Amino acid sequence: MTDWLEKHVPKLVLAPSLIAIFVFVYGFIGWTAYVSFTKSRLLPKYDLVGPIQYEKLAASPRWEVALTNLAIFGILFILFATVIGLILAIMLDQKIRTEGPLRTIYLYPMALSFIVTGTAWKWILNPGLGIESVFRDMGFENFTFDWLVNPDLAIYTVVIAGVWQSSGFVMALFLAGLRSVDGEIIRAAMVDGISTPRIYMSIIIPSMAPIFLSSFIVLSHLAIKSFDLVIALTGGGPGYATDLPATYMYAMAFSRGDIGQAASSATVMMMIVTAIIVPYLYSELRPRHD
Amino acid sequence: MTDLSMNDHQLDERANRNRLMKRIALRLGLYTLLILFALYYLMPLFVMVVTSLKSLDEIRTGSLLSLPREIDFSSWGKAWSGACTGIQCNGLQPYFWNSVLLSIPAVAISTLLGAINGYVLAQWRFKGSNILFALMLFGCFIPFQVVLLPMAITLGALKIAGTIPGLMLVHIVYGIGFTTLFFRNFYVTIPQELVKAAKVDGAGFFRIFFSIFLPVSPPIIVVTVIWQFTQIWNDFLFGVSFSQAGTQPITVALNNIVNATTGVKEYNVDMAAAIIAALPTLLVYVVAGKYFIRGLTAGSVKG
Amino acid sequence: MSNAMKKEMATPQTAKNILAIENLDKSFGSVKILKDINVAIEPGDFLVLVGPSGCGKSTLLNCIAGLESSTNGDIRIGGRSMTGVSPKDRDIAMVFQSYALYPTMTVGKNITFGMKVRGVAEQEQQRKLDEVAKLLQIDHLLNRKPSQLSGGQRQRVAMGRALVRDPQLFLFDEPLSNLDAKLRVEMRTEIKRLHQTLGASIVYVTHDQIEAMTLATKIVVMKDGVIQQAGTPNEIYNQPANMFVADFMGSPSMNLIPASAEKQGDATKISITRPDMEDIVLDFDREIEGLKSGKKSVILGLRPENITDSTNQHITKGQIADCRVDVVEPAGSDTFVVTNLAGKQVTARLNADATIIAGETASFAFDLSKASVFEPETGARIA
Amino acid sequence: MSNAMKKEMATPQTAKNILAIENLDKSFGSVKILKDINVAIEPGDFLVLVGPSGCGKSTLLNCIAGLESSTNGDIRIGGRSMTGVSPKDRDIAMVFQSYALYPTMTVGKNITFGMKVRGVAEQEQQRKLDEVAKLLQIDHLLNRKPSQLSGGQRQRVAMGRALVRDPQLFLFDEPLSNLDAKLRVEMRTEIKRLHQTLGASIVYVTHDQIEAMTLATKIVVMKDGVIQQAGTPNEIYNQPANMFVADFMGSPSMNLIPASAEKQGDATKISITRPDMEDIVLDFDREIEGLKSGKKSVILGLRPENITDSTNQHITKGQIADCRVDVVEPAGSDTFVVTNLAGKQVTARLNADATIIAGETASFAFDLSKASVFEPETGARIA
Amino acid sequence: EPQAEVLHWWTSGGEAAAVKVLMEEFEANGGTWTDMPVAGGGGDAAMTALRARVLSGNAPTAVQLKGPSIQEWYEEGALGSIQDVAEAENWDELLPEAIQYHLKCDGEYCAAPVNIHRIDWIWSNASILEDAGIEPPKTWDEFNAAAEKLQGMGILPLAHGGQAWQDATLFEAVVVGLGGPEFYRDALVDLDQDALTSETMVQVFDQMRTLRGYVDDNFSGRDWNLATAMVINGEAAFQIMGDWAKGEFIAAGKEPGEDFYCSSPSRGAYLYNVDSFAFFNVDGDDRQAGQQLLAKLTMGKNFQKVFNLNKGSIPARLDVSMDEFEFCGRQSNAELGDAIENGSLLPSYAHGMALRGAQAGAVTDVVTAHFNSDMSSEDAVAQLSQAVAASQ
Ligand SMILES: Nc1ncnc2c1ncn2[C@@H]1O[C@H](COP(=O)(O)OP(=O)(O)OP(=O)(O)O)[C@@H](O)[C@H]1O
Ligand SMILES: Nc1ncnc2c1ncn2[C@@H]1O[C@H](COP(=O)(O)OP(=O)(O)OP(=O)(O)O)[C@@H](O)[C@H]1O
Ligand SMILES: [Mg+2]
Ligand SMILES: [Mg+2]
Repeated sequence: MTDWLEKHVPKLVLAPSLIAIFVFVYGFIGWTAYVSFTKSRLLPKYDLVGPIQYEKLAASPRWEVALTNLAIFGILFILFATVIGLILAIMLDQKIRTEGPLRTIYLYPMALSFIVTGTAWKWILNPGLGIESVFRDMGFENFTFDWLVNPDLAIYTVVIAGVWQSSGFVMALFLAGLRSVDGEIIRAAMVDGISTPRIYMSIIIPSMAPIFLSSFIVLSHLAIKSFDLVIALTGGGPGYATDLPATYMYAMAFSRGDIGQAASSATVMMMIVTAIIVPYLYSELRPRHD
Repeated sequence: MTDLSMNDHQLDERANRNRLMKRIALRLGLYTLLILFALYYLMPLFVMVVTSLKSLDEIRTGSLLSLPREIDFSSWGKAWSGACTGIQCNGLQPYFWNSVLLSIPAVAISTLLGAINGYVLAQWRFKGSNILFALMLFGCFIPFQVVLLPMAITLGALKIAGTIPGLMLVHIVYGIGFTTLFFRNFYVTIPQELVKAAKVDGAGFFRIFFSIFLPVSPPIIVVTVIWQFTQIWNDFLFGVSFSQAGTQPITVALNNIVNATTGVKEYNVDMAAAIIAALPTLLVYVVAGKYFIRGLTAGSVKG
Repeated sequence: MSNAMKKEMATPQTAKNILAIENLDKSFGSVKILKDINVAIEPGDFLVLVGPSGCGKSTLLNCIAGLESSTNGDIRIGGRSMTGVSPKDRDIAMVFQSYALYPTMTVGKNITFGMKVRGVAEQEQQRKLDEVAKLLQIDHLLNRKPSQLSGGQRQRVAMGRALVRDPQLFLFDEPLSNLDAKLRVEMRTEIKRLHQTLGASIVYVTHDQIEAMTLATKIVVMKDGVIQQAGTPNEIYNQPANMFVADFMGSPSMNLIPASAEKQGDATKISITRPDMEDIVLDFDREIEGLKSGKKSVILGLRPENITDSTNQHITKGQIADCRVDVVEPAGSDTFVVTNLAGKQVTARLNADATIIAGETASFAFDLSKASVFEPETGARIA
Repeated sequence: MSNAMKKEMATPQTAKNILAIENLDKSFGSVKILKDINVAIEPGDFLVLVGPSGCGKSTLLNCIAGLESSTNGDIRIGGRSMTGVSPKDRDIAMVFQSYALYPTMTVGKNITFGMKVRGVAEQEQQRKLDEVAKLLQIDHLLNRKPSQLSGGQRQRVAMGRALVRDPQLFLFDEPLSNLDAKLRVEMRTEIKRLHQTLGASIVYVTHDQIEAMTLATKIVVMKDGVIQQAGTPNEIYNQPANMFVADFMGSPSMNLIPASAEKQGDATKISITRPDMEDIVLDFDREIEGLKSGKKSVILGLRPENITDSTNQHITKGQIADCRVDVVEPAGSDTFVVTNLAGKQVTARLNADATIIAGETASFAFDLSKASVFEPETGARIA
Repeated sequence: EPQAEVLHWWTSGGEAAAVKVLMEEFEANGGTWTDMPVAGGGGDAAMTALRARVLSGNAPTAVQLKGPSIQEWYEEGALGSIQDVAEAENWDELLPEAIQYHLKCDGEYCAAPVNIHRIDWIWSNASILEDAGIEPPKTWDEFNAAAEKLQGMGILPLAHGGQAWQDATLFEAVVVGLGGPEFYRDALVDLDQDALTSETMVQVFDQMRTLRGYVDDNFSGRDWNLATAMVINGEAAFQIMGDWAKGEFIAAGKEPGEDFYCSSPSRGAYLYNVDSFAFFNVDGDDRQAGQQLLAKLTMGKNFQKVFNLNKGSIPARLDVSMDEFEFCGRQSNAELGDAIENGSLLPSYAHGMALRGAQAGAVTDVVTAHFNSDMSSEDAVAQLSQAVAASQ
């Protein structure tokens, strides 16, 4: 008995977390998938009616906008957050005297929720209140920065704020990565006659592939989950020009009282997540010889 | 020395000077860029702080981005203990303590769970443990809106709906994925021989964990605690859905102050409240930010 | 492996064996790592497992310690079968390559941790700690953390942790490989001395053959999970069972020179062909297995110390030959000279004061009394 | 350091020096790491820097490479002062302990990358790559990534990267220390051969004295940032400037035995006191500095190979003494025997077939013709 | 002892003061009031919380709910009845019939009203109008004329916040103003396809496009109160917004009827938004007693008066004296009476009084998409009819 216990302690210890994950993640995903085949409105109902919610979803122009936005937002957000994070990390890695304070400044947006910063961003980006008006007051009469109020461009302001919030974290990841690059490689390259920019471009950055992957995963899940950002900044507007799947799903479930529809959109979202995450998990966890 | 080598010397000197100038120019450019970025990051905070220090009249009439004509701290006091979050007008204060009560145990428990899970998954692997880890990780990526309704049903069934323990449970469950990830990646860098040595020494699973692994974990504990604390403290969605009167966290109160629908808006109080609500997390970042990078370097990044 | 030896290994089950391993197999998934291992040692034996990296030495040690379960076969320690017995109940102590010191505990705590876990009385712990610390000369380090120690000091602490246990069997997994050359030599002597003082039974893994040779009372050479040869250091060094063992043991390693053996009446001649110079023909005074008459391709195994300069006074006549010198490596106590025979690099060990110049021709003396001869295809020893 | 040598080192500024370091100091913050270093080498020299860990070898190498700036003093490569010259313009190549291969590039790219950056023509790159790959026998590996190579192969690639550069000066920082013992010996020979083939000028860091002895044309022994001795391997081995060098070079290291020297007429006697046995008294045939007459405490330095068993035929009479044997380490090619003289462990090197048993008494022959004698207080050589 | 946990989103200073009256009365009657405020998104956040509470079997005792969602919750079986109180207090007499309709579930009262908001107000800056010589507009034609004139003078005619619900608020005012009460009812209450695709609807979208021309470029995402501030500060002449906007004027020290005007473009019709407390099924005598008491007090004369004085709206029960109310409040009350008589008292679609969430959402999606792009009115009509059909 004690032997058995001893042998299985690790599994027993893992069990509570696993059970929780199975119920609260996989159980709930299953529940959602089930509900997506019902006509649930205000509250969930459990009579199956077939894929009508998905048909509705496919026909909805708003959902289409949401998906397009996710693509635009996702790509730009990941791209800029990665590039800016990387640039900041590289710059901070140059033996900067004030690294401590600067790092904190770049990192702090992570600490704030968008309930807090949304209003400030809304003002800053609003042409009548923020940057545009400040520049015009300064005498640049023709300065225009009105993306927030332009349905075609508003989604890009969401990118700006999103990048603001997340690039610091990416910076931290890359900085940590840079700090763990073998110093001898850099020395070797220097002796090899390679200039510093070239060392970064050709040697260090390619060797940080795993960090690119990690930050891609973190960022893509932030992109897919993005909700506060849109609600606080644009409320999905102008019109529903900045809707994302998460806000669509939320609107359907909670303001429209159309849980069936919400569940179907949630299921599609989960499929997108799966498509991105599963290859990552696979590559991360396949047996390695280390 | 001959003339020739004198010339050499002068050439050397000039080359040296050129190199020096180039270096200084480069540095200058570098610092300029860094500061520009810093301004970008600080802008919203600047707007918030400045607004919180203005009077309402000045906000109505003046530019939102200009410095206050007169510094007025009254909105801070009001946000802390006088703003209306409903019928009561006690400011953020009571909710602040709810959040403290909620986040400290939740952070502690999820960190501990992550530590022990990571310990198992890194050092006590068994058949299928990698797949289990993958399944746990996937939990990190589930959008929270999706789980609200089934979670409500479950909490009801568990009879902890609307209580702080219930809310804690939610945060712990959805934190496990990340905390486990952090600790696992940290612990895989520790040689397996340590466990073997301790086993031969006669120590068991828990003994090894508490005596040997936990004491080496501070760097990664810092990362995890920062991460979890930020997530839990800033959470609104779970907080608003799974609390009831008396257990609402600070974000809900902040939201009640900031997002009043059909009332008169007091932007200065809103901003002060927003900053107050963010102070604990800001503090954590300022104080522990250094260890954050260090911790990331130590474990959670695979280089 | 000779049949006689095989038999000896296959029936190790006598009462006096402190460790007996019978027909042990070990697989990870579908990969067989250890294949039919049979080993036995008596109390006071110092068994060294050698073999190239990845051959399964650590795995075997872990099986003995109970840190890995074996797939097949039996392990007995002190006559007791260990199947299902957990590491802590096996009465063993183990020292690891990375020392595996508990990083947050002081040296003293590191050493006493095992006793504390087992609930040994405080006083007794202290007594043993003092004893061992004195023995290893680490009494002044007891309050330091491992990170504040040098490599050699860490190594001592790791040994101390094993010694306080006073177990039936010590297991060492490459305990010296993280030390620099100098320290390694020192610690080697120390371990040897400890073994002689304590009379402990030890299983010791290394891939350094010098360590193996100097420490062992018995050596097991492994390759790809299979035992190649087991025997005393002398047997292994002078009568390697096959070319693998011959090549693996000894530094610089044995020269393995393609040659042909010919029976000329009673005498056996071994000749080495050279493209640019005349052949070297050497007398060989033992029988070569499978060579009744005529000619046969063989591999001649000659240790560097058996090729010396011709001024050496041991050498019988007729065994001297001229060779072109490729590289000269004066090593202080000796000079190693590399030349080329039959397309292979051949190393000779000369006196430290030998005056020899790279690129020139010098005459060497070949001592075949300790030579080995191998079958080229199978690599097995035939003389 | 002898005065004569100091002088030689202080004026290295001749045209033919490929590397000249003058009065170099280097501090990290307030800690002085290198103190007044003076070194010069000529084209084709193989300079080995040895010294214990942390003595500043890598720092010195980095100063030469321009990876660290020196605090004081001058470094000249090929006669040109290197002050302010960046590493890439110094016309040097460097090989690192961890090999520092670019992890994302194939072997071929690793080797040619430096040329590519310098804008060498594609064809020329290919030609050089082929040449070097053939030389190092890595032509079949050119398309692999570093992670797919074994340690020895990585080492070769790292060398290849240096070789294609065809620089004035090669720098090696412990290039072999990550290899196992066997491979280390092989690669050592390879490097030696390369040096002989290419006639390159090399500065090579190691803390392995055998490497130093076998490779160097010139050795610099450092301790705590100060040069202890500079000279040929033979000088360093046979005439160590002080006890530190004596102890550091050679494996097993030189026995340093407290003794007393006495002038008896023309003859000098060295006697070693033993508590449990009679004193050993040995004839010494050289002058001891500072010993005009009377008695003097000294440290007698004797290499293990100069203490052999008494059957050795070199030995002059009267130099044989009995000692109790503590530890016997048969090492295959030799047998090392540890005994105790004047409270110090003393190692003797005996023939491989010496039959000697730990715990018993045996008679040893002491060959003092190569002995060193040191001043006990300063450690300086006095004979 | 009566217990009440009340979920609502009245969290701003004025609102809080208004509900506080109810709490004080409730506690004066021996009850214990537990406040559960959840603001944000015009009640969206509160609805999220409510759903979670109901699903976890832990419904609040009373919830700020309104319009068809009361019926929706009732159909889900979540609401209880307060018919006893209603009968005892004679609510049928005190409340306009149109409003009773919203509060009854299967003929029994299940919710208690607190106020009536008027939605279709045009707020105007008095001094601008005087300078331009314009009367507060009473029809859309007048509005357009006035706006043209103001634009000619370089004054921004309309302050608007580009959020979906504000677009919808504008839209329904246009529908009722151009189409009249019948058309409004057909189109936005009954979702009659003929009405939705009619020529009138095209004109409605035309007018929306016209209004878009009166709005500044930076309207998008602007909070309503910032738009109000523009009128207050004289940066714009008009805002179309519910009567809560009045609170901003008054807070800025402006006097109704003097510094600013209120007028309606609805030609006698009246778009209302009635906030009410709905009572959920709860366990325990104390909580049920709390529901009864709360229902009674909510309809109490005193509360109705004080609450609405604070809130800017007018009492739901008709017999409250309007003496203490200011100019616009009195006007609202008077026009309410007229509308009741003409049968032109209409539920606001934009504020969730006319349609269920999914349907209202579908309409709003089209309205806001049209307003924020250059979609043609015909396309908008076509999309509207399609979206509405899909949402049913
Ligand atoms: N847990 C494991 N799962 C799968 N394969 C393993 C595992 N542990 C070891 N192996 C494999 O078993 C073989 C033997 O490994 P082992 O560690 O015993 O070698 P070793 O002889 O100790 O080598 P070294 O000298 O490098 O320490 C190797 O090929 C290794 O890859
Ligand atoms: N960047 C640095 N800052 C401060 N001290 C340093 C730095 N680099 C090296 N040192 C110190 O300088 C001394 C010499 O270091 P160095 O690396 O040159 O030693 P080494 O002789 O190469 O040793 P090893 O054999 O271990 O490589 C050490 O004491 C080290 O701690
Ligand atoms: Mg091993
Ligand atoms: Mg070094």
